[in-house]
Amino acid sequence: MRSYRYRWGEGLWSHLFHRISGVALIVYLSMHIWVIHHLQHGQTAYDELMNFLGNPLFRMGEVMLLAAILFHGLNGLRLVVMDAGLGIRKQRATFWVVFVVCAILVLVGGLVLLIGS
Amino acid sequence: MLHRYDTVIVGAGLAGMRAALEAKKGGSCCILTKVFPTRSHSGAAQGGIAAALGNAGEDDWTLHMFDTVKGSDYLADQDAVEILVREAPGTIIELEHMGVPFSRTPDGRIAQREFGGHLRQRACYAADLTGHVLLHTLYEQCLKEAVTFYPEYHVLSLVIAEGACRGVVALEILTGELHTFLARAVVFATGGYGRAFKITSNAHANSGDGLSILYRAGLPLEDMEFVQFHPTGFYPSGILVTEGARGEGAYIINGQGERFMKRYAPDRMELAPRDVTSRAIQTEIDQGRGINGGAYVHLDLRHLGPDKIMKSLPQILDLAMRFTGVDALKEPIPIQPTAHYSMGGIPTDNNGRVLLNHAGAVAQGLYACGECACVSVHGANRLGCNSLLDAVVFGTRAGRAVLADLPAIPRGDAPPDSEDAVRKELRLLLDREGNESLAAIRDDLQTGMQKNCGIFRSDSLLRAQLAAIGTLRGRFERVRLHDRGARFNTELMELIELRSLLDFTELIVRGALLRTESRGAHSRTDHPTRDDARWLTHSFARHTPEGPVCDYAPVRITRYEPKERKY
Amino acid sequence: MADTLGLYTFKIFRYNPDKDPKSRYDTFAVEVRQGMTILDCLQKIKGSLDGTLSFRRSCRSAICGSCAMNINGKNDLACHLQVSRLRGRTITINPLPGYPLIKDLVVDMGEFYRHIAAVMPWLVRRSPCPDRELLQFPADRDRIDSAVNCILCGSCTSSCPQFWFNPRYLGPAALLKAYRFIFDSRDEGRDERLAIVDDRYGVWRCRTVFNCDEACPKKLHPNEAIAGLKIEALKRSV
Amino acid sequence: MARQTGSIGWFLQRLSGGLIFALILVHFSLMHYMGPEKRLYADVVRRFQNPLWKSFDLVFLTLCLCHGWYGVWEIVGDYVRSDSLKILALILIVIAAAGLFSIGLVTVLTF
Ligand SMILES: Cc1cc2nc3c(=O)[nH]c(=O)nc-3n(C[C@H](O)[C@H](O)[C@H](O)COP(=O)(O)OP(=O)(O)OC[C@H]3O[C@@H](n4cnc5c(N)ncnc54)[C@H](O)[C@@H]3O)c2cc1C
Ligand code: HEM
Ligand code: SF4
Ligand code: F3S
Ligand code: FES
Repeated sequence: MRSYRYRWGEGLWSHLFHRISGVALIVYLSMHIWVIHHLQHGQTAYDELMNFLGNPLFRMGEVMLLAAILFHGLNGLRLVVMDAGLGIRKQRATFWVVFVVCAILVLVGGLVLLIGS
Repeated sequence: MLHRYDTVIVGAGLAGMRAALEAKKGGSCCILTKVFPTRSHSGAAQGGIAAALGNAGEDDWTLHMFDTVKGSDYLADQDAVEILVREAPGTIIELEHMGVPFSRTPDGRIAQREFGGHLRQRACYAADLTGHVLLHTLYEQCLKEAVTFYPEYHVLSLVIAEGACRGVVALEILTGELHTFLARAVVFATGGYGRAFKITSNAHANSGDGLSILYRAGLPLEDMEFVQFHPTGFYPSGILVTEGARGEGAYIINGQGERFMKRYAPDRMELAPRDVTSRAIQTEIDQGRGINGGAYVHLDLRHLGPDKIMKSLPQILDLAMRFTGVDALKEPIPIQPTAHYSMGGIPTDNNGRVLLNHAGAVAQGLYACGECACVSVHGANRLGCNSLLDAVVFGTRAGRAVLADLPAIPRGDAPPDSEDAVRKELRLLLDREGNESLAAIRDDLQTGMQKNCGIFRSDSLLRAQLAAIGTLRGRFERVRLHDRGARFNTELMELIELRSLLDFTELIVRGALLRTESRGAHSRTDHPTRDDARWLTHSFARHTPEGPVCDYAPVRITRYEPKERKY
Repeated sequence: MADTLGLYTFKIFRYNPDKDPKSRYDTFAVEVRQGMTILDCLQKIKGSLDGTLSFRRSCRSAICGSCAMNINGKNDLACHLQVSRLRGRTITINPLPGYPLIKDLVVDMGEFYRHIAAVMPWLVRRSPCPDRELLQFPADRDRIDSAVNCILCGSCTSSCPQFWFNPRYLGPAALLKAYRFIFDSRDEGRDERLAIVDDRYGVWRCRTVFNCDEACPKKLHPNEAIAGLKIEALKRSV
Repeated sequence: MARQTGSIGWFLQRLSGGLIFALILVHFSLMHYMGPEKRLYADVVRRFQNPLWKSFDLVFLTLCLCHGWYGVWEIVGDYVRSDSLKILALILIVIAAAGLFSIGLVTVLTF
């Protein structure tokens, strides 16, 4: 028997979010490839599908996709920079930078996606 | 369970592991230790290890020898001291080659700093973590040489057959099982016993087990009355501030803002030997010149500047903050003297062979080294940095003596009942019904020793303490344990450790009572001067049914005749 | 100095498989004085409330590494943590996460020690040593300073989720030890040692979670050492 | 099995991540912010006929699949301890990655 009680800190959250967003992205990418594949079925079929995917439910999905990409991407860059030996001791601070930047971009970008176009 | 080795070593501090590296060359070898090797108290040593390397100004072994002999208040055996200091430089170089990461001079050599009682810059160090890096390096060497460790095995007694030591019986802490380790050679390296005192720099594990085991087996213990108090322990915990701090230039200041050491040791000031400095501090405190009249004075580092402090004393900076709440860069640290080192212990010859009596007869197959042993290179007062050196030099020598002796020691068998007596004893301790608390007895013992057998002693105090120990022994017989299980029973460990404390504190007090003079760390207010005519002798306390008795043996003097000791 | 801080509640993980296969929490009320550490409180509980409470300790001065445990969710040394530094009146103490439990706060660190031993933690010399010390310049010594100061308390490895899921992972402490020798200017065993850490269960199992950095009570940075080792390992394979 | 160090995978994971970051910015803003017509058949097919866009999409597709599935493989390595399960996962990952790659390849190359 082992104990696993531990307080969650920035590092763990960053790791967990990165992982979940990574998996979400690969799942999305798989569906995406399959959807784009419908180009094969001709213009009407494809555009109908695209219209269908334009409904608000999928719009929400798009916002989440944006969030996943932004967090995974920015945090990924954060990891790459630290792997190169830079800013390791600031890892907690940089996590919050990524988090806040991400939140702002998702808010602004998400609103545009939902209201705009 | 029965195990067989050529050599069994008890204790995985510097001395034990260094001995193992030698003994391993001559056959199978294992180390038993009650704490994991790197948790041994050698790791707590901060300041340094002495050797006349001459990396920071002229130095040679004769100067080192003189400082040591004078520091010992002429009680050290000079032939042993000569071995210690002559082998010191080679020993340091060997340690360095093993990988010890010493601090360095700008040109890449081992850095050396000043230390109390040494008139040259002689202390090799690694910041203020010298013992730590030495201990880890020796552990790593033992891993490399595939020495077998039995960590968390608490050794309880010797196996004796036909009058010779054949091994030890140990308790596996994890399971509560007894193990017999048969060996042709047994080396004790169980460290010191600072836990006999309330205020100490020592670890909880430093309960002098080895001394008690041998004493109970009928062997004598040497010079037990000499206990060193280190001048600078944090107030109130007693945790150590290395002498290296003063080596780097720190001041000691009393409640009137005075660097009072000028009244006690005008030449050496803060860098006088420990006995002198501790007495000075205690006198200031006793005469009401502590800080705000309290039981402490100040150690001031501030004038050294932040760079030097952070570079050379990083651990002190951290510990000061954590244990006194003081930022040593900005404020002085509250300090008090703290029980630190046991000069006495298991008597050995210059090769670590245990002595059977004060006449110098040697026990076959039994060795001791490190702080638990008394060679005696420290006499009545050890100089800083000399005990790590002692542990390594005489650890090596004990290991080599084992190598030399092994061929002549037959492989014996254990008496079939080797574990029975121990098992019975443990059952008794575990099952005892009573109303006494182990912690309370220990606390009373430590408080009493601190008060009655501390820096200043007198006939009446010592007699009071002797009586108190008698009472505590009685109470010990009525201790009731909460934990009666086999698995990792630390309460049982503490009880056994308390038993050894009771054993040898009696010897300390009795030795101190008999020695009617003041010498080194032993300071009697009723006999304030040194008395060479009568007391230039080592004491050997041994067990008799009527209680301990002391025999005396002369000090071996080769180069330096005793003189008045002034700093 | 004898100022009291008042009554604190200690909520302590209890486990003794010889008596009960399940773990539980016991609470103890302790009168805390100014200056008392968590270890002092545990000793007080053991001495006067419940002698069966088991934990490791020795030096009580933050150098032996015996008393690492999980205090209010964070791994730390019981002996150097002042009660007054903690927020709240209830202090929860758990054993170090990730290691097999033995009893109460005592865990089996065998795995941890074996990982340390696995990285060849000793100076390797092939060329003969001179009669005097091997020279090492202060800058080279500084490079391994923090790695040298590791007390093997096990806090870091215990905090690493990668180790929780995979106890074969060498873990930050062992990797820090490898770093200590690989970057020691006197060492000549660099290649063999790099080969050991350049492994699926070596540096590459580290996913930069950085719990280790926060967990280290001696304020060392095993994660930085790991980052350094990854680059060295990469250089080695290209 | 050959001794697997992990250094190359680790490095490529970081390299591909960096590249994807650049590409995904272009791709996502184009598809989601430059007006709905960008996503319709006519526009998409027109872009596929441009060799520059064609290579962009091919590189993007390849990088994402490599990066993503390698990432999944690493996750498997973290949590799955049994060797047989690991091999099973590896086979599935390779099939999925290869399958998706061929579908994507066909799509991009058809026009
Ligand atoms: C805080 C402090 C700072 C110091 N600083 C310096 C310094 O700067 N310079 C210097 O020269 N000296 C210094 N000293 C003194 C020096 O550190 C010690 O004298 C020396 O390290 C003792 O080493 P050792 O190997 O004899 O014992 P230890 O390192 O104490 O090892 C004892 C070993 O015995 C084992 N053991 C004990 N009892 C049993 C048992 N019953 N069964 C099994 N195993 C047992 C323990 O587990 C341990 O492994 C300092 C001491 C202290 C307390
Ligand atoms: C936007 C730019 C991206 C960057 C900078 C990036 C960066 C990274 C990095 C550095 C890792 C390694 C993390 C680690 O070892 O701990 C990683 C893992 C991963 N990435 Fe990305 N990535 C990006 C885009 C993507 C995309 C588009 C996908 C999906 C197709 C994806 C899927 C994954 C997965 C599944 C993992 C494994 C998760 C893990 O190990 O925790 N990534 N990424
Ligand atoms: S790196 Fe820190 S946490 Fe890890 S074992 Fe060493 S001292 Fe403990
Ligand atoms: S917590 Fe673990 S994953 Fe790496 S950075 Fe530290 S070793
Ligand atoms: S008791 Fe030694 S580190 Fe806490």
